[in-house]
Amino acid sequence: MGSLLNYIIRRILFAIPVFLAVSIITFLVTNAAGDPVQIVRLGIRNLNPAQLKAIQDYFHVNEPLYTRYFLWLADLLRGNLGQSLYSGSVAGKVVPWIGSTLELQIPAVLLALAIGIPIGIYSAKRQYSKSDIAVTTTAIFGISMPTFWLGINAILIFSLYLRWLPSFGAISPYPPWWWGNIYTDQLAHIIMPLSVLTFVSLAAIVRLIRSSMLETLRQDFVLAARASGISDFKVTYKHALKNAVTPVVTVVGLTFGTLLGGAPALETTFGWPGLGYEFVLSATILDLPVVLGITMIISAMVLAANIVTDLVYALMDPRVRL
Amino acid sequence: MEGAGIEGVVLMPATLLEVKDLVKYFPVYERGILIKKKVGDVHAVDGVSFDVAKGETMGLVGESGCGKTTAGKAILDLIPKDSGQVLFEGKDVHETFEHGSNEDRKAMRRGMQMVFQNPYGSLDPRMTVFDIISEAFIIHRHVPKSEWKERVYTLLKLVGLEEYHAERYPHEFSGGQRQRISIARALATEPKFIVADEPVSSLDVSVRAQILTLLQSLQQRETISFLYISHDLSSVRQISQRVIVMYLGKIMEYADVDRIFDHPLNPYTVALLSAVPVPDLERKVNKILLAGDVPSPINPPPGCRFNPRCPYATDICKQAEPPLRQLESDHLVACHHAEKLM
Amino acid sequence: MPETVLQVDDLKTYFFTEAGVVRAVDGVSFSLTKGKPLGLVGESGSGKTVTALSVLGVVPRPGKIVSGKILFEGENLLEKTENEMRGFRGKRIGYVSQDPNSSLDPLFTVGNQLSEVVTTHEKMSKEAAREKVVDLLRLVRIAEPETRMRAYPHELSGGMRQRIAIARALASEPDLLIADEPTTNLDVTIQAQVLELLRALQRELDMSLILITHDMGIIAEMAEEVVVLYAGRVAEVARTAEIFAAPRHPYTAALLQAVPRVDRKRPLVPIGGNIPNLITPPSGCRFHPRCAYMIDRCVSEIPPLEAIGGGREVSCHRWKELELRGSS
Amino acid sequence: MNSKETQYTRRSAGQWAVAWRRFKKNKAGLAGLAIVASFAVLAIYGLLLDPVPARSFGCLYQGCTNLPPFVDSAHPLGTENSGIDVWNEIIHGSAGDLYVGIGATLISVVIGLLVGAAAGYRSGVSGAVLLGLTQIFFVLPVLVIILLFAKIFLFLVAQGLALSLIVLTLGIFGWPLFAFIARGEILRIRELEFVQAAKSLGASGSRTLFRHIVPNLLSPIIVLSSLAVAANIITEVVISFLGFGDPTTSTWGLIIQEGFDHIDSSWWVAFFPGIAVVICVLGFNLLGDGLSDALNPRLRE
Repeated sequence: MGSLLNYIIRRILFAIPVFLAVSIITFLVTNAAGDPVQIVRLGIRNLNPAQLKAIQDYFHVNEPLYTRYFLWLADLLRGNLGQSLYSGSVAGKVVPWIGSTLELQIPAVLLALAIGIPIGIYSAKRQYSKSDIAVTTTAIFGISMPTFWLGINAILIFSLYLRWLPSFGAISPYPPWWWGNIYTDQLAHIIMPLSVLTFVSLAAIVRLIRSSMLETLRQDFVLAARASGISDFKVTYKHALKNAVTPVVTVVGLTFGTLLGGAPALETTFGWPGLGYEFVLSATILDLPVVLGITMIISAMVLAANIVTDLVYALMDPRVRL
Repeated sequence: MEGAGIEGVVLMPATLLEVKDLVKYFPVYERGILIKKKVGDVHAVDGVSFDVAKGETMGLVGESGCGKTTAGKAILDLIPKDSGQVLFEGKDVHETFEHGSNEDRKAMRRGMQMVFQNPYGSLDPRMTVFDIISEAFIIHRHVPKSEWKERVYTLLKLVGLEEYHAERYPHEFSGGQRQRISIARALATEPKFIVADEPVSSLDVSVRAQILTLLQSLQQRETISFLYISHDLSSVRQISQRVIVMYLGKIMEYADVDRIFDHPLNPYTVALLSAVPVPDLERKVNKILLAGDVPSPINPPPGCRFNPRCPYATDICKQAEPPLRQLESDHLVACHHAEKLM
Repeated sequence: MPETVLQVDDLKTYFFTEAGVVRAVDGVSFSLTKGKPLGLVGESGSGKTVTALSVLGVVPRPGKIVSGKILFEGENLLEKTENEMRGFRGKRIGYVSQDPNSSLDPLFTVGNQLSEVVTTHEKMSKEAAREKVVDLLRLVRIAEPETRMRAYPHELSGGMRQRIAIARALASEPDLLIADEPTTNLDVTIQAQVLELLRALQRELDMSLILITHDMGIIAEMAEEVVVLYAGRVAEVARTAEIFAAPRHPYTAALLQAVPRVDRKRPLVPIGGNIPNLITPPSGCRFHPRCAYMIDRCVSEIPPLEAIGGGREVSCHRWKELELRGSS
Repeated sequence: MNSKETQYTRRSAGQWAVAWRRFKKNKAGLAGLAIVASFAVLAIYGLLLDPVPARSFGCLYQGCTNLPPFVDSAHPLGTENSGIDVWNEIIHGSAGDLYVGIGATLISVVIGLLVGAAAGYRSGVSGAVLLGLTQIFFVLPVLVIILLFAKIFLFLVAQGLALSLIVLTLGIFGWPLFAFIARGEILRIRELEFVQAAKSLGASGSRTLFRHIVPNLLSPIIVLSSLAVAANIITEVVISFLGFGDPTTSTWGLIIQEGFDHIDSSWWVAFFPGIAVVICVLGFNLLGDGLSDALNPRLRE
């Protein structure tokens, strides 16, 4: 297992320059106008001189660009994400948002895998049958739909028309609670965004599993296993499945990245108090420190997800040279 | 065979290609934490010398990983060699491609061509047969444009295809036909020497003979020299005048075709020959079954490379590498115990 | 009277592709004597692999067995359900496929894959299965079986992988072993080892063997009887010695004359033309476009597979009048 | 030669013709092509022929604001609460979104091919650098960065150009995937024997690259482009929906955003443009799938 440790270390070492590059790009974007204070002033028009001075000091506008970057980076690495221009430290605000976002994203990915893998296999095993065509058609509609638009329709139907579910937020701000108590209230709130997110990732996963499975089922070892009398069920769910899922693992890792990237739209639609929604709110009022902080946190999460994915892949496929 | 008379040597045809101590290693790396570490070399071609006469077919046989394809490509300078020298008509091939004038380089390329193993990968799927064959005319301008069509048709006929095939695409042909196209492309430059790398190994049995007889007739009619690379000893016997047997990058034996097939002097050649099934019930030979697999060409065994599998191996075989010795006229063997087989 | 273990009767297996119906096996009949090695010779597209897969009932889609009979020890396999077939596959009929590089699952250890087959056919404890696997690996002459069990396929050489595939096929001592070009992707010296192993195992275990190959040399060494297939039909059936001495079908004869030999140089007589396309196969005798002895009747009329005495069968209108040369 | 005379043709179908023949058999792919073509027609009509300009508030004065769909044949899909006609916005939006989708993809393809070709043809260090770069772009929450970028730049740039700015941004952030695929394909094609054959014929490096490698590289790039157009359209819609887009140019995202604000009173304003997005994106996705089947025969037998 020494080589595994070696691999993990190498993977993490490789992540460092990537993270630095991401930080540089993010920093440059916010400084593209010259200095960030100009941007802030576009959002907040009536600053008094004292406030302006405070903001200028905060962004070290008198220092050259690279000094500003390193000062920001140094803070970042110490875990200090800066101060919101309105109130409180970014780090303090961000933690509950991370929780909310993950509360939605992780179950969505897991549910999509749990449902998507069997459907993908079923569809591949009955290629060109009616049920396969139904599945592939639904899936291609699924990937062609902007998540938030699906969300809007869900709100139209289930909140505005049927009035079964709440359309906004993660919890009702005050009683009456949905369906009786505070827990069922939260459940009522999460159902819609979670279903929408699951459906969209499900579509992508079903397509991946199906095509990967089709490829795998054509391989010689599947035929050889069947010819040695192993049951169809075992051939499918032991041999073919593992071979079909292994390449998909990488893609699922990347999907997680896109999902997080898609968080702003989805969370805004449902008013879900996660990183994405707060990003949109902060960006709209140009609260730059918060925006920067959220961007870096999302990047770090995606990076971590990628490392985990690579590790899972390496553990699943003995041919990967660690 | 022009030239032979001038030199006054009638029986010894002039040398066309000379390979001297050719070496090609491929480094093997292992990943460290940050940088790759070199852990060894694949000794693909490890000091190979031979020559090919004008109008001669030299067979190069060996099992997978013995370096035969690498040797063929290194001779044509399609991959860079590590050391050694290849002389084509007396001129250094690598030197010419590296430092020669544009004309010299082109002349050298024209003179030497290659026919590849895989009839499916060796033709550009997006070009018609006409474009594939006439590409040589575009590059070398040795045929005026007005004659291209005529020349392509002549070449197609020469390899046994029809004129109307010229406007088709490779995917419309069978494996054997593609191999014919491949040969026509090689012939388009009017080469003196062709490396044929396993040209029939991926073809159906009934089609193999077509391509083999085509190559044979080309060699005779057009006086082209071939380096015929193959793992199939039967086809090598059929087509070659002289034969080289390679094992893990080294020449094991090098002789006239009948001598090597009828009186092999290297235990490896003997085993190799006895392993080939013969479609004849009356011929029963004692099989020499070799133990074990062909070893990895990465860091091959010391001494004679064949010693771990050789039934004749003694201590000296594990210590000293046997030199390629001449035991009979035109019969070279690299074995400490070759005399025992005489 | 020697017992017949397998009898294939007018088997037709077609592939229903978008481009059309591929008549891969189109009326193949032969039978196999118990405990004997039979060679099934043919080039690509001759239908030899599809015949084998039909016997095992694992023809991949879009292929389908259209008609015919496959009698294994008297039972018609084509009337069996999928569940019943599993009692034959791997248990009574073993199968070794062509490419040792892809016939083992790359993600599981060799031991895992072998014990999976062992436990499929016989209920036994993990320990017993492990021992059985070790025995099987010994049977196919693999040194240090305990270590090899833990290896993944990619860590082994081609020859070793093919031995493991053979071990898997032998897991429950089948009555019949079908080996489909078991040495095509191996080096000559390794091929000799694997063939020797197959020959020894066939005798040791008193198995019937179907060896599929395109190499007449392998037939000469391994088989007692030969079935020559061409374009989905049987061209000729005979004992090996007879077929080499005096072939009756022009295709068999042509094949013997077109293959170079390692023991001596001789003039090659190529067979003209190409392997036919099986969506629109040639009319009449399928070999007629390439046959040197073709007459009008060959174009219009399908030659029946006639028994011509001495257990020989041939499918040629002109077998009586032709004098064909054998391997000499 | 299977029955030569019957197969005699002067010039047989080329690779692209063969691909087209295969594509024609694929109903889903054809449907995709038809959808894409319809939107192109719609876009051209909107740009050149439509008498009603984009974002026209004309109805405001005629008192037909907030009109539900299917009641007035002049406004088949209804109007928004400031009198903007939904169907008219869909027409003008198709020009905007096709511009974003196709324009951004073209930029990505050009940059991606150049970088990918450079890295693929030289491999070694530049290849490693490229791999690192693509890794960065896989990790960057691109959409988030684009939002940020769009937000900040919209303040700085004249608003008429804002849509082009989004095109540029999407294009610039979209190239790494193309570079990655192009590099991989070049590395693969470079090892194919016909490339070596060209070398042994004496073909120059540039001849090999442009005559042999690039034509063989095109099919995966074409497939990927079609899918990228779909993805870019979705991204544009998301950007506009979140209020980071260009408020002066008609796009589907913009009208959906306006509709979302009044979702409880006039659902049709967000709904119908959304349908247009789904159909258009579906068209490009189907087209991409169809092309991939037609250009890669291995997958289909």
